[in-house]
Amino acid sequence: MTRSAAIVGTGQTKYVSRREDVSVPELVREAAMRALEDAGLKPGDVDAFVIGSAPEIFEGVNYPENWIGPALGASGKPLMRIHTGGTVGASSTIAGFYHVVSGLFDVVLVAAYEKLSDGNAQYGLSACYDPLWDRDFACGAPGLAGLQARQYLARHAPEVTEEHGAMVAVKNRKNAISNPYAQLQLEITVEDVMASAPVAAPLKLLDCCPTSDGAAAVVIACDRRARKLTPRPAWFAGVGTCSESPYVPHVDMAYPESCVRAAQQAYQMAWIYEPYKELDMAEVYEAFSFQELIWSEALGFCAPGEGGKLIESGRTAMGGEFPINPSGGVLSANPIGASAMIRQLEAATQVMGKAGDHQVPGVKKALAHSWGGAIQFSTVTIFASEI
Amino acid sequence: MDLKPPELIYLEGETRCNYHWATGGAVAAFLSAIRDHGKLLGAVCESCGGVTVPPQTYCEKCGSSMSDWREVGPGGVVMSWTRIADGYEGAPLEAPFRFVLVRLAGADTAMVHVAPDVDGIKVGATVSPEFKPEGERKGAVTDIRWFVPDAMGGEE
Amino acid sequence: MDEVGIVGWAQTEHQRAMERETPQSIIYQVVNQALSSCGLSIHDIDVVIDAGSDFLDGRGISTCITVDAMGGHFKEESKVAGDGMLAAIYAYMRIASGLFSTALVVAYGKSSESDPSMQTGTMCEPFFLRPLGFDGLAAAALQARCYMHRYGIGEESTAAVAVKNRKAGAANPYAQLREEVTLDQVIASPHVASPIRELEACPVTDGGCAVVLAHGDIARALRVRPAWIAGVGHCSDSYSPGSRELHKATAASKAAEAAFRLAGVTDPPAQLDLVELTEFYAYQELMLYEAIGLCGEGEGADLLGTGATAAAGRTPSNISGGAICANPLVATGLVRLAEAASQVSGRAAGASVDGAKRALAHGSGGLAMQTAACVVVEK
Amino acid sequence: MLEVVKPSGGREPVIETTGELDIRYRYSYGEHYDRFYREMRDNRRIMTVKCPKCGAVLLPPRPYCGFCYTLVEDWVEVSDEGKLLTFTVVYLPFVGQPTEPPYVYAFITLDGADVQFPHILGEVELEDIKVGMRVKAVWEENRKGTLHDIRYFRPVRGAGERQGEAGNEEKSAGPQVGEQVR
Repeated sequence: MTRSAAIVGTGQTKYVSRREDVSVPELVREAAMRALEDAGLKPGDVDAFVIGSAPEIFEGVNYPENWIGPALGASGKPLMRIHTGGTVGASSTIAGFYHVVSGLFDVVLVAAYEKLSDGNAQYGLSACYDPLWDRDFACGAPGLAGLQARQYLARHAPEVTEEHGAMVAVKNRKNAISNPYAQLQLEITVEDVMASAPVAAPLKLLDCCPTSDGAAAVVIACDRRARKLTPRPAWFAGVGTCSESPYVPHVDMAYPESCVRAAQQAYQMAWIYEPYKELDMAEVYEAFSFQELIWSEALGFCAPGEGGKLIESGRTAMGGEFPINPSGGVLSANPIGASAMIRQLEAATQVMGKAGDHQVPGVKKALAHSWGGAIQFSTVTIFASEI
Repeated sequence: MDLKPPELIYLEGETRCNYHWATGGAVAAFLSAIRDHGKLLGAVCESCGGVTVPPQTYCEKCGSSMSDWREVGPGGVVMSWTRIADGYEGAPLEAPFRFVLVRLAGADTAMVHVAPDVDGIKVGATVSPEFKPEGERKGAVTDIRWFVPDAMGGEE
Repeated sequence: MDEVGIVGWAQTEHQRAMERETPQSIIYQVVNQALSSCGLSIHDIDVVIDAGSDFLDGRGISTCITVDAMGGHFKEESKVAGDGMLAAIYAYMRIASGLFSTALVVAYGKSSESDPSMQTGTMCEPFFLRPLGFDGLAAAALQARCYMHRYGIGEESTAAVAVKNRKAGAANPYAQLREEVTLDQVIASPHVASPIRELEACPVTDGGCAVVLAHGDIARALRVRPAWIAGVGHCSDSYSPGSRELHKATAASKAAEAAFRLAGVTDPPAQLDLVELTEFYAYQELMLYEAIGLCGEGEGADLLGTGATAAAGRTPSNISGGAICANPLVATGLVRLAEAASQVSGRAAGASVDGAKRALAHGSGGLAMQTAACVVVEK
Repeated sequence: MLEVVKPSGGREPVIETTGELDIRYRYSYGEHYDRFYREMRDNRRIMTVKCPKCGAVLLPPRPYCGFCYTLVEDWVEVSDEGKLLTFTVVYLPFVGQPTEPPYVYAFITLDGADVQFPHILGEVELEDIKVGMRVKAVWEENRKGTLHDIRYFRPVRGAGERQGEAGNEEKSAGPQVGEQVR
């Protein structure tokens, strides 16, 4: 790699269940203009654009980037859309990273979004199942996450219990109170979660993310430009992605190997040997409460089976030694196509010291994680204050 | 009879979903103006000054915000047209009909709409919209029934 | 930027309907052939970049079930929406960064599984175009008339593009339509949307394509002649057809310009030995000549008339037969890249351009060529 | 501001446009799904492919092993009985859902297979479902060549049943989760 890249500006919209005042392009534009403003740039300063969104069926427009691009000022410019399911927000940022480190472009705007209220989220997710195979039993994302949670609980009982999942739900909703962009900002208890309606057992309503309208955007610049644009860019220190097929032997949703491998790759690139010690915080894609425990194990924050102990210890809460999801995570807002980018954006913002009320003091290295597909795509991005 | 069991070639399936797309301020104003006033609205770009019809809150050409409205048309000039000879599912009119690209008076962009299949629809011809009766308008672009050539006085 | 070569490629023998093939079986076939064409194994591949279309596939995130067919299991893998040429450009970025040595690019489309106009009809936004039943063919027809009217281009010129490409396609073993047509036949064919005639329109096609890219160090070590990527460029124009200068292929011109800048091409007619263009409809090829600088504005038909873009001409265009002879949507542009690479590396399967050293490949997307992606390849 | 920008007659502005997508597909089974579903329909058995390299018995059947990237050609029969890998009880209803909740969605590792088989459970009380329990297919009499040719999987009741051919008898079992709606 002949040059480095960094995030120099970020923008988000307030995540809500329905933004009835804006169309899809306008929603994305809102986040993109905020990111440009944050970086002190105008649309004309951008060399290339990347857009990320989850399945087109959500908003019902094919090749939506062609419609949205002009709202970002991309007319007449290079524009590419990435489309990798749940990981797409992160995959798009990663594509933006390669746009820059390839040497082709100096300043790239990456935007990701979802406007789930325009369509039908669970139907859209079920359309991801193979019509020739398992579509008839499809139940959106909760069905799959329910299978995952059960596999995880069954393996680690009695050390991990349903209450441990509930603790994640409580922690992240509480964290969200300090995040002005979060959708669900709730003071709830473990009892509330346990008593909430079953969705896909063992998942209960409060174990599940909401569906959201929202967009996020980041501006990525090459090292030379980044240093001029902001005193404290969030440098890409490690990037790893890994895909796996759900149809190979011994698929393990409770310890997904794609996540383990993506993390290994990112750690290697960032020269990280002991993630829990060397990283200062993490934003992980927990669309369902148990997933924070599963990812904590797969990312090496704790040993397999110790996810329950980790949440119980309070070390991953705000004020703990290793806060996870200070933003409130996906449990507090899930505009699907943007959610993986929001994890990166939040991690980068922590490194830039601009996270406001949910800033973790002194963050130098932060990790962002995402998953997608049938728990088969993983991305890990590590941001650092220095490179 | 000893018939071989039939092979499975195609599985019939469908993707079927309902949408309610939020229009956003500019589109809402345009569609409301058609419905309530039978008028056509354009938006003015605060940077390049171009008038876009139908309007957006952003300028497609330069990415700037739109800051003002202009009433445009109702008439315009045909920039291009195509004749659709055969009907298809979802067709806006019974075939044959035409799609037209019309630049409305006062606009810097052209809009796509439909027209009857008549010779008066040609490049450079002036055309006018024929609105549906007020009671039938729903706040959709199809509240304009079609564009008809002025030379024909609005006949079909 | 590190050097990147195209070392292997393969495409299917495109057909109207591959009724016994699944996306997976098509992909597995072309990937294996592309790998063996350059002597690599799937285990040598660092990253897989694919292009597909959910609406065409009738599945959301269809890579969920095709990632293994692409050899993407336990690999870096990413999916680009749009034409496979964009996936190739992303793969190029990965290797040019120096972080990856090899990349596999895969694109496929099975248009036979749904209504052919659905793929472009759903590209229409919901407020102004969708309620009118608009689609890609209608948008192209409006563009064709804009262009032809402005420059006084007669229908025999666009028809001649179809005649030229169908003649070329007859010699291409992968083409779907392999019968020549005459000018009279084209002009006698009915309008599908005036002024576009049936024989000027691309067919509905099932097919796929895979391309293997390698870092310069690897490419040189292989036993096959690579086609070097000298420049890449992509561009997206305004969305609404009425907001564009519809008589110009602006996106293609900017994409080509970017690719030329990297490749040091300043005089395209003199420096390009052939071009592979995505002409979903015949008139587009004429507009594209102008966009990529083979001739001046409005001179596309004149250039065609001189025979310069015929197989034996100065800059043969679509010696493969182009999209008019096979249009495996999503893969159509990537096929252009594979064809261009096969010409400059001297590895063409069908007709070849003698001594070809440099070529431009172009991919297209959106309503009336809203988007474009270009790659310049060299011997 | 222009007067026409405001709605008249006390009407609300047009804040949304409604529409429907209805795209019809005909998905090619391909040779592998064709044979798989014909075997289920005509012979009431589950046939699939085995990788010649790693030896894994794969599901669903297809022309290659995703792990080894090897061409697979050999077909083998796998049991219609196996072990429950994991399950979830789906309560969430939504428009267009193929199976009406509540139902028990499960991954089953069939005897002789190395990849999970997705299906639903029936004839079982929720509190009795345990990961690792043995389950067996209950076949439909009238089979059409879909996964619904198996009505559901039910618990294997005793050790003796495993050897016997007891898969297809009707059991009255009161209200059940997992009833098909179509």
